[in-house]
Amino acid sequence: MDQTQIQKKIQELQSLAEKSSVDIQSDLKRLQEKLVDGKMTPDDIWKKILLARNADRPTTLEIINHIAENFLELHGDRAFGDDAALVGGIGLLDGRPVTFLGHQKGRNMKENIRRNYGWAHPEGYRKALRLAQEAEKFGRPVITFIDTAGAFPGLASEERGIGESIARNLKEFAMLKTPVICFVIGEGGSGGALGIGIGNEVYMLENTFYSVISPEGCASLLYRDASEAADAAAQLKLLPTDLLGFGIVDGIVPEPDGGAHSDHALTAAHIKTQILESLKRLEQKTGEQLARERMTKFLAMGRFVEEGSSKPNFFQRLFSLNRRA
Amino acid sequence: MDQTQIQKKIQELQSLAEKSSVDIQSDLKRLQEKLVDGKMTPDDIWKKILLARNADRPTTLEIINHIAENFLELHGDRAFGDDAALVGGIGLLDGRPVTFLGHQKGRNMKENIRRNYGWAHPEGYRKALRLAQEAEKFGRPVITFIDTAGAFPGLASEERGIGESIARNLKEFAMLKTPVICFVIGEGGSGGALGIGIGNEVYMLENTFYSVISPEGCASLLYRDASEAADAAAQLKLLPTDLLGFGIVDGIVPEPDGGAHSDHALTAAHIKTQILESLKRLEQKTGEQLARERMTKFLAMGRFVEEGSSKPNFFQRLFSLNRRA
Amino acid sequence: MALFTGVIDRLLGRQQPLPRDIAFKDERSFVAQKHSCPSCHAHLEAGELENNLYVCPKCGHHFRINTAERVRTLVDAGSFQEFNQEIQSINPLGFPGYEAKLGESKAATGQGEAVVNGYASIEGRKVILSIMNFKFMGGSMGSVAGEKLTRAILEGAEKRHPVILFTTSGGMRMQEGIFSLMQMAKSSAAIAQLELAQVPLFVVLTDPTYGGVTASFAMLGDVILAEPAASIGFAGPRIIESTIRQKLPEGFQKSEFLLEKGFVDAIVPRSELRRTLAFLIDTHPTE
Amino acid sequence: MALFTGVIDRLLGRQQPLPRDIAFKDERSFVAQKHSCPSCHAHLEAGELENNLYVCPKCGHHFRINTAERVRTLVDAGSFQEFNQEIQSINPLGFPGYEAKLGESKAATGQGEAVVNGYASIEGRKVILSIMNFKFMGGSMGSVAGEKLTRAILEGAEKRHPVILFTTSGGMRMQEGIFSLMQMAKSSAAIAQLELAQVPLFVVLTDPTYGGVTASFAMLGDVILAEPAASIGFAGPRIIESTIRQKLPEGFQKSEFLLEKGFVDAIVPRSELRRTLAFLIDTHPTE
Ligand SMILES: [Zn+2]
Ligand SMILES: [Zn+2]
Repeated sequence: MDQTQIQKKIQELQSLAEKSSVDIQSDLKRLQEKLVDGKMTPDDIWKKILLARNADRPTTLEIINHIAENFLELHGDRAFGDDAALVGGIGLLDGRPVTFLGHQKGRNMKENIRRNYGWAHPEGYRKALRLAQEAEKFGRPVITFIDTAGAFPGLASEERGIGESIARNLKEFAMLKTPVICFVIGEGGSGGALGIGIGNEVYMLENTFYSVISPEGCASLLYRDASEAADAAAQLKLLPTDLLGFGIVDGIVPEPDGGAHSDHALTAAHIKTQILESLKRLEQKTGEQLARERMTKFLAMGRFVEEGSSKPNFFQRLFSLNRRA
Repeated sequence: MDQTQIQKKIQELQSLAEKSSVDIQSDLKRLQEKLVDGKMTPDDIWKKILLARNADRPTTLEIINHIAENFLELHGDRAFGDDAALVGGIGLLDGRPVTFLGHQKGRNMKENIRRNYGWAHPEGYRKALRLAQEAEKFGRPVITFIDTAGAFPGLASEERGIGESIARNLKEFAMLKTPVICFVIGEGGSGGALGIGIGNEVYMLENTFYSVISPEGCASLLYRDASEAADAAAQLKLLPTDLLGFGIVDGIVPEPDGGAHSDHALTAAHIKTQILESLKRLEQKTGEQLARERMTKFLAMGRFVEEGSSKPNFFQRLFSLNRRA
Repeated sequence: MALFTGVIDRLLGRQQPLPRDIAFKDERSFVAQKHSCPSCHAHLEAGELENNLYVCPKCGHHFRINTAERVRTLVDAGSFQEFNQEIQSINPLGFPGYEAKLGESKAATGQGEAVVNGYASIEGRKVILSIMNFKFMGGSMGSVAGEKLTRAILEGAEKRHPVILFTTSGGMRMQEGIFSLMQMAKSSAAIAQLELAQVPLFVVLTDPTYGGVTASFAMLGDVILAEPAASIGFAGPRIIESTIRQKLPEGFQKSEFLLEKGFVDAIVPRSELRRTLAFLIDTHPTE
Repeated sequence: MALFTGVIDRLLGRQQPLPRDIAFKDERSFVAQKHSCPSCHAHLEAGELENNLYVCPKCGHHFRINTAERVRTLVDAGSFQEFNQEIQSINPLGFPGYEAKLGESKAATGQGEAVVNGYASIEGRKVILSIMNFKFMGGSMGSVAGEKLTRAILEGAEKRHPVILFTTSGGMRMQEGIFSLMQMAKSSAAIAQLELAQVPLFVVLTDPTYGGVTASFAMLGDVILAEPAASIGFAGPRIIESTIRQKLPEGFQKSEFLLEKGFVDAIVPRSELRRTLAFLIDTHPTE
């Protein structure tokens, strides 16, 4: 990242803000965080990947139990089955009803078999959509916890349309007329993560990653050797600081010293703080606004050039954020 | 049926019509048809049941091929499978795009195995809903052809929620903002028929029946003997003339001499005439109107008394028809 | 005039009769009887069962209960106020023996029909209840059941009170023929209205729930709960076995089966039902 | 200024650059080559294939075709007018070797990227086309593919012309990391806009379509067609076999499999595609 370029852009934004009185404080904060983000070696990055996959990290249901006063898990897609790898339900958060959704890993082998290690099938994504639309109907915000290596790559998964189920969620979640806030709490694995990742605001816990392909998968393709995963991980730029810098996520939720697994309650408390802060902001908006902003946000993602200009369209997202109605 | 009572009601309606200038001609016509409907013996009724089940009757796809200038069958529920027992697609009818749906029986043993004899599974009802909602989105009327002994009573059917799939159709079809016209073209078997039977207008071909239970099923319960089906059929009042008299269906489509199987083309032509006549009427209305009228129509069905009155609420449906917005 | 007090009047915004303040007739299933638990075969006293919400204290088996027992174990004491009691069945097809069967069921249950509507409160929250009773002609659904369910649902839409339906049924009422079948469409159209009003519908499936009820309002709740080990399905097991010519799997059509297959949001023991419904009401605000 | 000509500008109602009237560069796959049909092993001349829409005249095998061939076999002669050609990839992660791979694909295909947008007419009906080319880095979807698909879809919403997408892809473009993943969300959000505008989207799945493309726009058509025997799936067969440790069934992930599983509306041979799309356009009016 060219720091001079970033500094220059910050100055531009500040003068813009003075002239037009638009609020760009969060954008400036984001840019400044990039400046203090030092260079990491592939080994440093790999340590983060291992932390993200640590089997003792708090799971979706554990986080919910920490932060919600009351929670009722709701099951089933009303068509085929109930997927234990993707759970959801209604909870109270400081007295306010919210709908929670999240990938669910097990704590031990037996649980993991039942939970399919957090690899969801189509019925999981369809349940998520059903519950999200139920939340929308009754004006409840939707909070999602992303923690999956990916959607399950299996025969049954293909037969029942894992692609269709994720695709439908991408479209339908974009249109929800209620706040949606997403947290990557462990592994953010590709389409399986994105299937519950279309939020007005998306956050990552400090020791997590979010990637189009697993480091191992990437290494197999790049080096024909999955053991080169650390190098691949470094190439993929999949850490929270990377994604914050790219404008893909909206913030990083700090973890306790040593990582989320060392103190579940404190990790959950940090998440709760962020939810409440985000809700304060999002609940001021109408359902229409929330849907339009969410769509606009994702419509603006991507980096490319258009012929006739020498600049990459690097600040397209920032630009869009400032123009949001 | 007490004919004196009906005659009296017709007079009441006529004086009402004179005073308020509401259009009740179709209601009067319906009442008068009841008066000319002579008494039938159980044997006469049973002949009609056999005609309705005649294996040579025109099927849904055959009728479509006769009446549509062009037809593209569309498959699948986008979740689990494609049900060959309940088909659908888009066709042109006198140049106008419509969506057709219908139960599909086979012409021979091999076809019937593939079509499951017209007993649909949940994915059939879900496909029907998907296609009906697609029709609504693009302003196409929905025409359904009912011809089933019932929804399939099997293990897979229960596992995938045959009850849920029919229930959802009852609710969602009620709300469609596009014209829906239904035809019973053979067997109108209980919930499996009703699952594509929520129309603004519902017609029965002359030699068909529509019933809450099969005559055989009713006979087993009543007489512990399915061979008493003819008597049961007589008790159930399931013929077109019965249902027209009850105000449950809106008209009877005549069949060629000998029955629909003796002349497919002529049968189809009669159906087409009715569709075009109905569309002329329904296409004048807004989507909102169509949905509200359809809901109101089904909300008014049923016969009971309320204490404090000596009369059954026999004319509730007629009343509602006259008050429709 | 009774002819004009139906659903249509409500749609047209006309006045409905006020609910009558009649105490619900209490015809308990378990008065002065000894029971053997059908699940664990424990010998149980009626009082013991009554004190435990008619759930076997040994194995948790949920006994079928009637409307009075449901009301007493669910709602705030004294809060239940029946409405639509005046709607009564006729014999629209002249079906032989129907009046006699209705009379038997009326005598056996003390109810006018298989469905009872009421206003009530659950832990202080106002609700509209519609409760089926299997002892009334097998909970079969005819015109009156359909009309009552429909009015309860539309009452909820109008008053913006959550609607709670307790299902138990053998299916549609054959004796009312096509009128009975159309009650599936009617109750579902009412739920469409409730949906448009964005007022919640909670369904509680109880043992047994079959046929047209399962293919209409029972599966249309915003949240669908089930009592443990209730039998719930469209076609009955005997019909299915005769169709597929093989034995059905263990636990087929039980609540737990439906949960696994994705059709039930949660299985809730009777002892948790009040608390669960209160929570659902709180999290589905109608204002 | 190019920075401000993206999706956002369109949403804000700003002027977009006019489409450039550039003839589509024709780089045929089948020029001066002899072919063996991979299905029936018949020996075929390139001319013979070209005259038969690149379908084996012996067994009906549909050869993979490139963008130029698709355009020529589909749209009214001379009606194709490319747009958004000026959008080009960068290397946002500084991924090693990415520029070289882009260069190779550009040279091999004569295209700037894996997706080409165009205005065209099909039997006289105006449409917006977006066509993927598997020969460009395996049809992988990065920021440019996402942007082009998105602009094609929004162009359809704005002009109220039906949008037709031809898919073929190995999945998302690894070299663009998270930006690539987000193209799934982006193209799906564009389809949400199209849906709100009630303008139809027709998807034609061609061989092969995998990964993120199958988990986004490919499955979101109002009508989804597939060419015969195309391979379509989310995860590739090798990954699945290594997961489930068993052989996959015959015909797995073929068009016919997807039709049976309910994900494809109709399988349409290439020779019927024009006629079928024309019919769909006529029956999905946008006025
Ligand atoms: Zn017991
Ligand atoms: Zn060949």
